[in-house]
Amino acid sequence: MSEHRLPLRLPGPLHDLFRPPPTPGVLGVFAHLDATVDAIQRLQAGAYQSLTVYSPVPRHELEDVLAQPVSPVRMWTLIGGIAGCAFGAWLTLYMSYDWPIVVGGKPIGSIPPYVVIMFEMTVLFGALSTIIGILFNAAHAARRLGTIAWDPRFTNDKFGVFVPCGADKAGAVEKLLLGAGAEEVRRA
Amino acid sequence: MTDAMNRRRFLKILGVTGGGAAALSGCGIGPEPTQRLLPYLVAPDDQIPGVATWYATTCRECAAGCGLRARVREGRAVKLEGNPDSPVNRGRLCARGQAGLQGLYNPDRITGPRLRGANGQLAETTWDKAIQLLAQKVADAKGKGIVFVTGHETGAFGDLVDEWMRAVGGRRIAFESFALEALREGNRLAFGTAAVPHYDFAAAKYIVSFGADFMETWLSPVEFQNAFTRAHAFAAGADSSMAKYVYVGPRLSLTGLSADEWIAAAPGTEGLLALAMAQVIVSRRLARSPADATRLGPSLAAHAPDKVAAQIGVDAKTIERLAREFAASGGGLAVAGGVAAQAANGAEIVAAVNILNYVAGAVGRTVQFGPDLTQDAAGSYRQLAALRGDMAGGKVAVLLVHGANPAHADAAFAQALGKVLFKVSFSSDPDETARAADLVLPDLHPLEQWNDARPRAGVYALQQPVMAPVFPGTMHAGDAILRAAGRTGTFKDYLQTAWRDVHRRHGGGKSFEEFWTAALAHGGVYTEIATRSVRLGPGAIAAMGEAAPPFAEGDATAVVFPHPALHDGRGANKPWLQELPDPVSKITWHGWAEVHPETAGKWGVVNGDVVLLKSEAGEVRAPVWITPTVRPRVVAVPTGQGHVAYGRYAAGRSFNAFDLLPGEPNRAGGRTFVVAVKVTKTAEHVFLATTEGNAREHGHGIVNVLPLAQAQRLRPGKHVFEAEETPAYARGAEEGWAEAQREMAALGGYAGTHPRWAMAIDLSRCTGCSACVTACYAENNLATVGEELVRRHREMSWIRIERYFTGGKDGESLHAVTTPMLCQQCGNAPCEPVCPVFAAYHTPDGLNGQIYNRCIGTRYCSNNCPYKVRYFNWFNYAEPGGEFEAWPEPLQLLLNPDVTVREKGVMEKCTFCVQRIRGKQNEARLADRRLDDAELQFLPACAQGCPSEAIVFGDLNDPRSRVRQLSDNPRGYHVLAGLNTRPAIAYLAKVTAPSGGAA
Amino acid sequence: MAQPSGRVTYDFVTRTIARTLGNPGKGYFLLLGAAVTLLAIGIICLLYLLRYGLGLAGYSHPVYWAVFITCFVFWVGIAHSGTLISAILFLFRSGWRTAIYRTAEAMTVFAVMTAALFPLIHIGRQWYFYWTLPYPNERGLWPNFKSPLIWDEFAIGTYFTVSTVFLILGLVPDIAAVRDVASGWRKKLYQLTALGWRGTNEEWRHFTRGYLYLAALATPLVLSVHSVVSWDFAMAIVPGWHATIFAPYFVAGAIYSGCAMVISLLVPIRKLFHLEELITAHHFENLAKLCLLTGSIVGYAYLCEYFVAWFGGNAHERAAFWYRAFGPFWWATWTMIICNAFLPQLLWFKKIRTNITGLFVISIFVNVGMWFERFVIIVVSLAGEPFERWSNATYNPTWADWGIMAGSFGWFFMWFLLFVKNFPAVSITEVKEVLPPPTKGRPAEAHAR
Amino acid sequence: MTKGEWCMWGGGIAVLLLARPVAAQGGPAAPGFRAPVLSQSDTGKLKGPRQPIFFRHDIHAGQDRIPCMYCHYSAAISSEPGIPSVQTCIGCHQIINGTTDSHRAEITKIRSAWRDRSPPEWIRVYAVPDFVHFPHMRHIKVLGTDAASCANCHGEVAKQPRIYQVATLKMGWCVRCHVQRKVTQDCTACHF
Repeated sequence: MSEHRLPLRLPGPLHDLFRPPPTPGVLGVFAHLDATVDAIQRLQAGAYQSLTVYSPVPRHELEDVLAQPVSPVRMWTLIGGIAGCAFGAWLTLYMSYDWPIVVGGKPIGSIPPYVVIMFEMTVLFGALSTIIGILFNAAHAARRLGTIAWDPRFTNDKFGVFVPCGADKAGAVEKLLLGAGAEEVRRA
Repeated sequence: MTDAMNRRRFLKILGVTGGGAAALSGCGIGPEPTQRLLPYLVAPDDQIPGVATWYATTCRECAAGCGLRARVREGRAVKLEGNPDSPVNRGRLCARGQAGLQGLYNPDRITGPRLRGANGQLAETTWDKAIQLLAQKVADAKGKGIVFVTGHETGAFGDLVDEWMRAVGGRRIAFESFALEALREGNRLAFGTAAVPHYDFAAAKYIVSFGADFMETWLSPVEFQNAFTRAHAFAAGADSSMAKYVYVGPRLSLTGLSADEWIAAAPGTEGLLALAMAQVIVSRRLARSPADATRLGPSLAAHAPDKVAAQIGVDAKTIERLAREFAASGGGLAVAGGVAAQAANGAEIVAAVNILNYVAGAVGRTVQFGPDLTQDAAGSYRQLAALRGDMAGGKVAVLLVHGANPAHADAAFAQALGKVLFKVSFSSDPDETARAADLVLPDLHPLEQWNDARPRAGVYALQQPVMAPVFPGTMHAGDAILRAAGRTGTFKDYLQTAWRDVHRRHGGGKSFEEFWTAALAHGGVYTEIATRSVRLGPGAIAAMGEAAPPFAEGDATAVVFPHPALHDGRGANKPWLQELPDPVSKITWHGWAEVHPETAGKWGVVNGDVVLLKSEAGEVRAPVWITPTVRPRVVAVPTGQGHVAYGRYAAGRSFNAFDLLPGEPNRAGGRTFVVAVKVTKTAEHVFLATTEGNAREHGHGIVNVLPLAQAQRLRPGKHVFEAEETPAYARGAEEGWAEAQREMAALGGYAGTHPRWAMAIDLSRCTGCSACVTACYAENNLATVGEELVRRHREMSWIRIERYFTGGKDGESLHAVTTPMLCQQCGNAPCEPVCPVFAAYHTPDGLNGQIYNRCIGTRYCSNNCPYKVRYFNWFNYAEPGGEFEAWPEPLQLLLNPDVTVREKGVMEKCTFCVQRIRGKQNEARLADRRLDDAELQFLPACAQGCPSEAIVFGDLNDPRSRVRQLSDNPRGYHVLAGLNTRPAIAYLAKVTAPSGGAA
Repeated sequence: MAQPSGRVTYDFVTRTIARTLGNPGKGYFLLLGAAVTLLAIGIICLLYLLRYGLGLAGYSHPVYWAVFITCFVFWVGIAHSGTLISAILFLFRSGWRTAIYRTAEAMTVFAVMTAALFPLIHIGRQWYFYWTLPYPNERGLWPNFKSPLIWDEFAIGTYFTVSTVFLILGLVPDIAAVRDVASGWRKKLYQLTALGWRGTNEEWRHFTRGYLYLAALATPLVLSVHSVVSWDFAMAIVPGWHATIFAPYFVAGAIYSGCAMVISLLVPIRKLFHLEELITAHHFENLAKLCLLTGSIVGYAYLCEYFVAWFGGNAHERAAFWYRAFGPFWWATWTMIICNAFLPQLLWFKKIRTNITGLFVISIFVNVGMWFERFVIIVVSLAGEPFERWSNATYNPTWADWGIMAGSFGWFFMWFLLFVKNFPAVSITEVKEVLPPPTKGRPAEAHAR
Repeated sequence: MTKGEWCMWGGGIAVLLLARPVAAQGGPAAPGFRAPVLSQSDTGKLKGPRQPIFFRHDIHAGQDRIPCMYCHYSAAISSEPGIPSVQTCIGCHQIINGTTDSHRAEITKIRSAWRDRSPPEWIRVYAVPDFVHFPHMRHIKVLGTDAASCANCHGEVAKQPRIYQVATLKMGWCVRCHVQRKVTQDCTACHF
């Protein structure tokens, strides 16, 4: 299933990086949130690692059960913001003293008006680095996960759990997922 | 235009390199066009490219004969200034004089001789043919009536015409629309001499003007204004006094604006007032009158104040007070003219005023016969009326007209023109008379020709061409006449021959060549003439009996007055003058009718409503301008507009006030300009293009006025108006500011010491004449925008004259204060920090720089300017052929090459004439010397031109500079000082002499 | 909280919203045609303006800023409610925002795009607009960072960038949702714009966190932007401009006008796209309350201005406000006061708050009133010129002013209409978020169609 | 350039190859520099616009060492450098005929310009926009009047057979020099 993918052909090395051969495993499709949570708990109990959970909306139940660390995007925001503020200060002060021109009897490097620029630059750089942070982290995660099974219903109303596993364990996983209430299981 | 007159060709004629006015070119997109350099064939020894040459000549815009200096760059005259050597104007120049350039480069000038063809149209012809035809027609007409009408000619040209007319059996008459016949007649009545004396305003201690508009149109406005301010301006100190100035007349004119007291006498009764004052002086023995004055006593008794007060409309007490003040001053000067002298009884009014002067002992002191003005050269209306009769009767076969436009001033004359077989016009402007002519022989502009003028006895003003003719197809009328008369030589030879006579008398031992060269350099020869005494003539007493107006003040009396800028209409095709707001009404590009608010209420009219004024002679439709500066039931209308020809700026504009005037001369032989009219409101409405916003300044500190007594108490160092400058809570901010200034003074271009350019404007001297405005237009390439855009207040005038009224309510007397408002070059300029691209910034020498080529036109600076002195280029006024083109070919030749012509979308404003400052700095640097205060005082164009010397420029950081001294004057104040803008312009409060009974 | 009816399930939400993206009908093309026509009129007027100069507009001395800057502030103001609803209410966890925030946010982006045109149009030499940017150049000149116009440039630029990425970020999961139910060329479009979104736990983890920080950044930004716009005026010395209350006053006014505009836009959209079940009277009531609050702040600010002008005793200030209320522009002032301060007081009544037609009418009045507020502040303050009495002038806008203003509406609505027909105008994900999730006890199928 | 002119040029080249410099015929010998002999193909490669008369600065200023100020007489006193009048050219070229055909051909042009009273229209090489007011005299006052001073902006004119624009004349170029020499950087020094 590759419908979610950008309809682009990536050049060679990137293709290898982002579109590796499919990861073997089992995909369970759930209609109910509580069943999904239940399945995840059972899988975790069975020591299955690197689960991928699909959901149409972000749900705190899923976050809770997965117990993921806080996204590093916040560091991107912070660093971007500080860099922006510094850039704003540099921009205004450097450009003022580079060719000093007096206006209205005010000091050449007049901080109060420059605060506005510094503030705007803080927000601009912070926001842009946040976006880049999201893109980078999501892309990074996607690369780590490799090519895994997916179903277009996941963006509508179904939940999904993908368990990477070899063919040997696939049967057990299928059974476990069906037991938790999966509507459908599929091997990849 | 038929002649392909373009700049290239012009330059070729002169053999000029480079040059041309600097323009802020296009939108800066695309490659620059390839420029060509055209070298001189022979380098002229008096012209260096890039360096201005000055030529002295004489102004011919009116009869005053002011000396001119024309600034010539690369062969073209780009600026006119007063000639400091001339005793007439002492280096000063009025708006009309400044605008002479626009006559020179007028795009509507006739470029070559024209002959009326078989189809009735004027067609081009050659000079040879034209002169041959002229000579033949004149020869044919011998005995059938040949008349040459000239303007006010006082020099060699007039003599030449007279000689020619004598030779061919014709006659010359001079025609001036405002010839002041009554003045001559009144002097004849009173003193038995028709001479017009010299009025010594400067020496006067009390001035009463009976309608004489001596600062605008009367005799010698620049000279009189300059002298007047010497007497009237407040100097300083306790013992300082100033001449009180009273204006008498039904309408407060520009000249009246400066008055300490305005006596709105009923039109035509000015003479009664003068006689009543004389009666008081004689009967109370207030002055040492000449012995023969006593015989006036019995006749004067009939004019005692209480007997005539009601007729004049001024109460007897006031008359008595005026008489006492006049006599007590010990240097009274009463002048009569303008509206007063143009009433039907004008001559008697003048005679009455002469009597007042006489009994007060002013004749011989402030009224000096001897250095008489050559007003007799102005002719009289009686002569014109007689000519008109001859023409209508078929008694004139050939009529030649030069320097006059009677067809505009006299509708009957225009009709009678049709009866003349052959009409020749020497006008280079397509005026009404030229349009009716059969042969047009366009004269050179006065700036292109040789001539001379003798404006008053002892003054021989020389006129020399300052440049080659703009239109090579034009010819000096003198040359044309010499050729037509079959004489050899040029007019220059004729002139030199005439000047050999001057050389004989005033040569001072020099050879003629030396004498001539010196005269050219100084603009003429100036000699002193002794005064002579006059005695009361036999007509004086008889005249007193006729002083009362021959008419009763009717429902409405129309007073027709000459427009201060357009005069009788001769300035109408000069956009500078059209766009110059009338100093009183502030209306541009249009005529108006002044109506008192009370009268307007009665008639149910508002500003701009068109009323139909109907006199016995004709009618005009004039939009109403409601103003307290006119007496109730008087409606004042200016001449100047209503041309049917004369060029693109003049034709079809507004109404011709001459239409109201009777065609018959009055007793004095002059024309009557005060007529009874019927007023009818029409449905029409005109949106007046006025620059007036709010006529009252509501105590906002824009103008300040001090009564004389208070001004005399001022001590140096005490600034009466400075109380609000820095409030206590702002002290901290002040210190921070000062600290920042010290820091900046060490940075970049700001390091080191610099001058701080500044100005001081003495409102005691400013009369509101607006000469500075036109001077600025000329110097700084200001665009004229036309009536439609002035209605949207888009005029570009960097300096404007604001005319505020004070008083006039609740029985207070009405006063006017005029103030020039221009960029204040603030030290703490609000306009600067808001510009996003540093187009507005502070220069090290304290100017508010405005860099046109950096400006992107956000207009934020103007919003933040509390003085509202920034002007925006809404359109591309320099676009050739554009709808709003301000300088149609060849008018663009007057552009100052030192000043960038701004393109559309750019903000501009007063720069303190930074190009002149830089020019002076360059000059000083080349000579390794420092700038001297004396050469800076009147550096900017406005200061240079100001006839009252009200504007002084200089370096505020120089403790000895005049501007510094004036800025420290206790009368000094900054406009809107409370905003902490720290302007570089200090205004000195106006001082008024007491107007009530408190004298 | 939103109260969706029982039949509103995840699937219903996806289908309802995806349905709005179907092929448009005649009505849509009529509207789009009208918008493009207006835009064409604006462009023609603009071309004339560029050719002949700004003089074609109604400017007079000293009214050097007029309809164009009025429109600029008006559109910037409109742009404010979008980010307020999407960011501030997000931080405050107001659930009711979910159904309307996308429209508001799109409105923000397009309003900023519209607003940003005006400073470019109104400058005298439009072709040199880039001189205000701090780019290294041969002349070695930089812009003047002390000028509020440069602050404006930075604020508007930042606001446009941030609100655009905010809009796009929120759109990604929704586009993925419609991608997976769409077909044809739209599917291609959505495949491209969904950036490969799958809804994995990793994606959600970064997305939600990033979204939160963006909201946190956008919140002070939205306050700063209109503050900066207000400083264009407040930093000047013109009486009627130079006031310390301008920043909060303008921000409140901006949100006020923005909310009114959201109502004006949502009412027809809801009707046209049959979204009555997703956007309910409850949403409108909340918007109305926001209007009431900000409208009252604006009314209070009006009061303050006059009070301070009188109480401060500054002659210039008094003259300015006297002129404003009783001068030749009294009609503009009173239109503004009635539309902005008095009319919204009707919203105290719940009947009116929940009457959608009534709300729509009031919102239009508020839009008109807010336009006049800017007109009064800008034009009337300048025309009254209380410092230099002589420069007192009048002002009459011309066809160029009106044409370009009409063009701006065309420009805005063109983009808005294109957006609502091609991208989910209601957030699919966030509407789902506030729904009870399908659980075994409450299976979705039981309620589905 | 017309066909006839090409022929004339072609003819001139052969003579030019054999020609001796004018200065060598008398007067102060020019030490060092000797203007190159230019062939037809060389003129095509020369930088700068083609002028109505192929006036060689390298011969006049370089080889003959005529001071700049001899012709550009007003540069030290005016903002304009002064383009020499035709009279200035004729002053010398009444006597000096040129040594080669090509020189003579050019000198004939200036003589006929004088005779016909139609000065040649030079193509302007150094131009600043109209909103820049460049005072030549202030710069010469500081730098001096010798060729080396002029070279600051105009390059080594004495070695340029045809004048071409050496400096950019853009604002940054002006400002850099002003900053280096610590002279005014005020905008209104040039823009008003």
